Amino acid sequence: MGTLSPDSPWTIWVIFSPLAGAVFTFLWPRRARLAVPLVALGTVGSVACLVWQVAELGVQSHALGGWAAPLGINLYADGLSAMMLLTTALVGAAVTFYATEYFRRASETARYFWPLWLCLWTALNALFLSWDIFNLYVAFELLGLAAIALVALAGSADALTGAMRYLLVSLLGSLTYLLGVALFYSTYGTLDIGLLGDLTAPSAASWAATGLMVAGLLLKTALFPLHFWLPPAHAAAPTPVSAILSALVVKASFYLLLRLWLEVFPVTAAGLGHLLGLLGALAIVWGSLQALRQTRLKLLVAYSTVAQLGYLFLAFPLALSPVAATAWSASVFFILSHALAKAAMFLAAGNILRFAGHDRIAELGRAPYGVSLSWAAFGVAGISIIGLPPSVGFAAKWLQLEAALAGGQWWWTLPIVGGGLLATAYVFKIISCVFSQNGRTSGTNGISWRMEWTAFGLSLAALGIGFAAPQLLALLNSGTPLALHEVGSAP
Amino acid sequence: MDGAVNAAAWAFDALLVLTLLWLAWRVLMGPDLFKSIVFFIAFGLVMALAWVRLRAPDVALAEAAIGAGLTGALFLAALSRLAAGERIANAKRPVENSDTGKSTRPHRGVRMVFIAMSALFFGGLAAALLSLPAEAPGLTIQVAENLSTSGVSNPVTAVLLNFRGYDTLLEMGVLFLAVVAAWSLTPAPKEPVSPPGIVLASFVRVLSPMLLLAAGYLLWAGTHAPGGAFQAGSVLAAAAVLLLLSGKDMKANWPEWPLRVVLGLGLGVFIAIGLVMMLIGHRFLEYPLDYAGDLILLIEVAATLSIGVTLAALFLGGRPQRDERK
Amino acid sequence: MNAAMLYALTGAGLFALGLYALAVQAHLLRKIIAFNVMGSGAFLVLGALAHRAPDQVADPVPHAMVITGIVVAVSATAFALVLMLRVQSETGQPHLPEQPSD
Amino acid sequence: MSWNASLPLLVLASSLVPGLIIFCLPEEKQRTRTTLNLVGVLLKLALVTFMVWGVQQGEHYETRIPLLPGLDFVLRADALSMFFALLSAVLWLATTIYAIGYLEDSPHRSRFFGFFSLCVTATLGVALAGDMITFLLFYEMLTLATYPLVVHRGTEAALRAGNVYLAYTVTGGALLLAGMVWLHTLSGPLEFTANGFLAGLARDHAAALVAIFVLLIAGLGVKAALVPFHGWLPQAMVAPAPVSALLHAVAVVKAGAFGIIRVIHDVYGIELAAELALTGPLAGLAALTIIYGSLQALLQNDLKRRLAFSTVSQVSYVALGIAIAGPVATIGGIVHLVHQGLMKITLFFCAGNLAETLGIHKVTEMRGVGRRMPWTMAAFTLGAFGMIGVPPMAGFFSKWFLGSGGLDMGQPWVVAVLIVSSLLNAAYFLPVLRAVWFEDPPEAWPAERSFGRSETSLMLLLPTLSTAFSALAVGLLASMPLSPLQWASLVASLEYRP
Repeated sequence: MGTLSPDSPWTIWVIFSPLAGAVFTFLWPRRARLAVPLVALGTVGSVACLVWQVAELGVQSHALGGWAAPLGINLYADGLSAMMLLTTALVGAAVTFYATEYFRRASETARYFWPLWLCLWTALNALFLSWDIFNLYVAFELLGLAAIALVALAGSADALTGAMRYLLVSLLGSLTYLLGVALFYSTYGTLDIGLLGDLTAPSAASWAATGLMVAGLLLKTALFPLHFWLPPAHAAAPTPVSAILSALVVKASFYLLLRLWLEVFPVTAAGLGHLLGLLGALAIVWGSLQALRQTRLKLLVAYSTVAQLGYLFLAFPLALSPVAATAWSASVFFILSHALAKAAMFLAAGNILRFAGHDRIAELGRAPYGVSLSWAAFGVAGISIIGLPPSVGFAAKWLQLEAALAGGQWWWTLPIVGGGLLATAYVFKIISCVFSQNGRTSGTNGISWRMEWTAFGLSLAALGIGFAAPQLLALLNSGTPLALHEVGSAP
Repeated sequence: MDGAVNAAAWAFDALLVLTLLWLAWRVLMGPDLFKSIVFFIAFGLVMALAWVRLRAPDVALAEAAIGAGLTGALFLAALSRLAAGERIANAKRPVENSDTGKSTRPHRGVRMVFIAMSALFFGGLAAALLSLPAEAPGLTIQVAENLSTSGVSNPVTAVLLNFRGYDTLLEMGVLFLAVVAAWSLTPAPKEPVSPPGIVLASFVRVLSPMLLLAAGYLLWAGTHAPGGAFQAGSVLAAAAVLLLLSGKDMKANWPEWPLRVVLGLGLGVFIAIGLVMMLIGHRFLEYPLDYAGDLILLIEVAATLSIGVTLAALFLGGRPQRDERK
Repeated sequence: MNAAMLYALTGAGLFALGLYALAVQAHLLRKIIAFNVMGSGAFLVLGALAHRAPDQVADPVPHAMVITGIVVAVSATAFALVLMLRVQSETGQPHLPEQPSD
Repeated sequence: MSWNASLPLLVLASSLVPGLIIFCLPEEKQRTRTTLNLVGVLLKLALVTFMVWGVQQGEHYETRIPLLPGLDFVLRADALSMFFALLSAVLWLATTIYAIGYLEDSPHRSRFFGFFSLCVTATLGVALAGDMITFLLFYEMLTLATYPLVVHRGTEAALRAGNVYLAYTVTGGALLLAGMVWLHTLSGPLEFTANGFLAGLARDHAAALVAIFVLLIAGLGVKAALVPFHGWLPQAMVAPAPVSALLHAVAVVKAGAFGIIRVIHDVYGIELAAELALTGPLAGLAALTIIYGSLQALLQNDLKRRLAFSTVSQVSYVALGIAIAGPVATIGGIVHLVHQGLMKITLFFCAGNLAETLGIHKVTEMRGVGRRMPWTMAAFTLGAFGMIGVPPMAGFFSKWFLGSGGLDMGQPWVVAVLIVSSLLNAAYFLPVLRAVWFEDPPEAWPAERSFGRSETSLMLLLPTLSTAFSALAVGLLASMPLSPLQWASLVASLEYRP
């Protein structure tokens, strides 16, 4: 029936390749090492095909069970979904490759990594494709539980308390979101994002729903001052998990916020937009200062995530202008940039940690020479985090500055530019260890070339993908997901 | 006459609602954890009554079986394990950690702030609820129109397994994930949760077959009447939990892999059917009209088994211990 | 105002109560119970609102959603309890340590 | 991609690729590393020479890759870019040979030469950049590539200097970025165009253009060490001598000065800049920097710090020449890029020779060193005379053109600044020279190393002598075709086309 032809529903394969992999690796843990590369390949391949479809043919949607909305659930892939899926696939494939080496010594907990991670990948893909606010809740729970279990996999007291705190926050966020879903459904009688978008109008109920959903999602995205749970959880997790969490999981809740903001929420949320921008700016400053203060490498990287998340939120006020699409694009580019660079950073930090046996920054001097490629990865990823050209982080920063200046909100350039300076400070706090003559010569644990090259490859991708910015921008605008509610663009 | 019925109904509703709130308060704020859990089970049962009042018998069944029964059992098991863990901790450090069981409450002023915030939250939410238009938009009509082609006659089952089958599929994923996650954390505690008594054992011997029967009935009934895979699965799990409580050491005799297969079965069958439908030219999870009922039943049987075993496995609180013995 | 709305308001009340308990109770088991109460509240809001027009046939979609929600809740609860026991066995107590001030 | 389009990329690759390979080399593969270095240097020199010849023949070299909406990554060869490119390529040759000699047997050489190559790649990128965003890319790359060189020694002082260096340059980069984005929102594309591309905006956005100019010049002024953005330069003196030479003569300060030329000539256009009254204050700032740098140099006892403040002063001649906004002064400014480069690199090489051979770091330790190291000190003398502006040294021509250019434009104060500056130059160089040649050497040098019959290692001496000789030659042969002066006149004539 031509199911595998170019117009076949790759949306389905994108979700069910990793899910099938999760079931398989749970049933046959001993075959996991064989199956996982195939599963990853299948998932990445499906994503590639879907991205190609979106780029060439436009929006892809699939009415599950043959029931169209509002009765059924639609899967929907436009440029925004495609970008998120692509980011996830890139980081996911790299982390999978890394983890085959990281978990080589098969311990009892290590064998549970694969089903958990593949469930998480499923949840991410499902989240980026779902077009139904209740289905998103279920996908969200799948995502949260998988992420928390992965943190706890490290087994240390820090990891367990971090996971527990993460769990509490995650459940609270989900329930608040669910209450918002209840309000929307009982006001408009549909769960479909597209249909809701046509119906929503400012009213007490829809405002309450908006408030609840935004609050729940902010909690999960760890926007300052709701970030307290993130650094302990991200820092204490096993290295591949830290990378996944910082690179992808927090982005998923931001994606959802962005999606609902663009499609569902009543359009005139100007005050809320400015508030989110303000919190984002504070997150940049606070997160960076905290990162500077840290004495442990992984915590520093985790606080850097808090700071970098702040950039994403600057789009909300910046989009209240004629250049909304530019502002949103900047945020999506930040997602891509931060995903690649932060994954690279965490993997590099994990290599250094494993090599040196500790991650106390003050004692890292001279440790570098066994894992110089990891240090290089850290440095190159740092270029993206700081936002220097030609990285995709630079493209993001450029677009964001452009949105601020062209939109007549120049004051937002201060946190954008200042954040880059602070990022330089904390990145080079680490980089200077390479050159320092202080510290002890230590490190006996060999790090395999795979782990080093994965980190380095990711950092190079973050740097080099900036040259593909025009193509990515074109992909992102497929189906014009960002232009729907340009406030003030039309007279 | 109508007025009298109405007034009685109102009074009943008001009483129910007040009971719910009072129970919730006792659950949340009562000084003793064990009592709180008992109140929680009671709360779940009253909640089930509320669902009956709201003409949602399917939900009432699920709430009674899962929300009150299983969740309560999980809480009780966790509490007894907490106490065991505390005994170990206290044995190690007899002096310093003697008060770990008691929860420390924040300062009065802080509590007042939280009370104010919760009240504010409630006020805002209530205002939003009261502002809703009287006419409730919904999908009642669409469901009714398409019920005949769904393969089942119970509208809730039709929604769960056909119209919004994908939700249910992901939900099976969540259940599956919960077991994987629990197993990844720890091996199941070794000691039996409570010592079996003769009364309990004989009681269980009588009750278990009845519960199996009930599960089968619920599963079958779900196609046209309140019931379905989740309710049936939870009854199945209840039977398993009872057997576990009565000291049947199932985990010792059983190899692990059949357990794994059953755990993955519901999700696996669901995905497989969805993909097969797609490969023969339909949408994912789109059942051909003639086979819809059979396919749904097939999915439900697999799901029931998986749900039952999953919930029982979660009750055990960790992975089977076979691995540790080696 | 009718009976359904009364139940919806009760749901909101349960959610708020749970929220308060979540904030002031330190014991993890109590926090997890609080989540269950909040969840029940949210489900009640969802289920009752669908039913607020007096003479309508009950909308089955929210009912299905609530059943899904109940199952998700029990999964999360079961996992949370296992995690709580692990926290207790690692740190010796069923509380979270004070957040290191940042 | 055609030959002409790929040539600029090849120029960059000729140092980038060897650099990346060198990173991967084990420390002990000295011969491979040296070979790679020299092959890269010579290849680059050949390519650049070829392009210089091509540009003169009217060939058009341009690489273009889309980067962002409305913005391309552009590498392009024009008269000004080739002027700077050739300077960098030639001086890199000298510095590479010098660095190989200087770092013999020191640790981390693979790392050093790797970043060294990246640094030159970035400089060439700055030279060839055809639009502002490409310029920014390489400008930031230059920052990142020089940081490891500055902190190379890894001591506390080096790391501190590195932090100061970063704080200044990254802030500068951020200001530059802000200015560019602002400009982009007003003008669209940001390609360098002779006589600028902003004339159409002057009426509606005059105030914004002034503000942007301030941002851009502040951003560039950090690297060009304009007062008050010069603080990093004296600190960075902890770096090894070849790095100092590179920072001062070839790469960093030159990139800043070159950027100022680009902004005034090819972004604003000299007419618009003058019309907006931007050049006057810049000229004032440059003059202030010239005097201040010279005064500070006078107070330093550490030789390298004295040279550093001398750089602060001398590089501002470039900015001054451009800001006078007349054709003659512009020639003086542009040609000073080369002249100052040759003279200052010679002086730093000499300082390095003194430190390596005799352990001399302070001016007061230089008494009588002329007898111990006559060749080195001869080169030093040539460089110093050049700085003072003694004819026929190169520096004289720069000052001559600057002064007469100032008079042409009716700004006689320029001459006064030049005279004061030259007097100060003389005041901080001549006493040194007197001590070097006419005082008696001490009993023992601070830390002497023996190099057989030669006064020091030939790898150190030859580059020093050749750059000193070049500094003399470009002065003597200033009127020959293809001399830096003639080339600078060509560049200036493009800007001041009637």
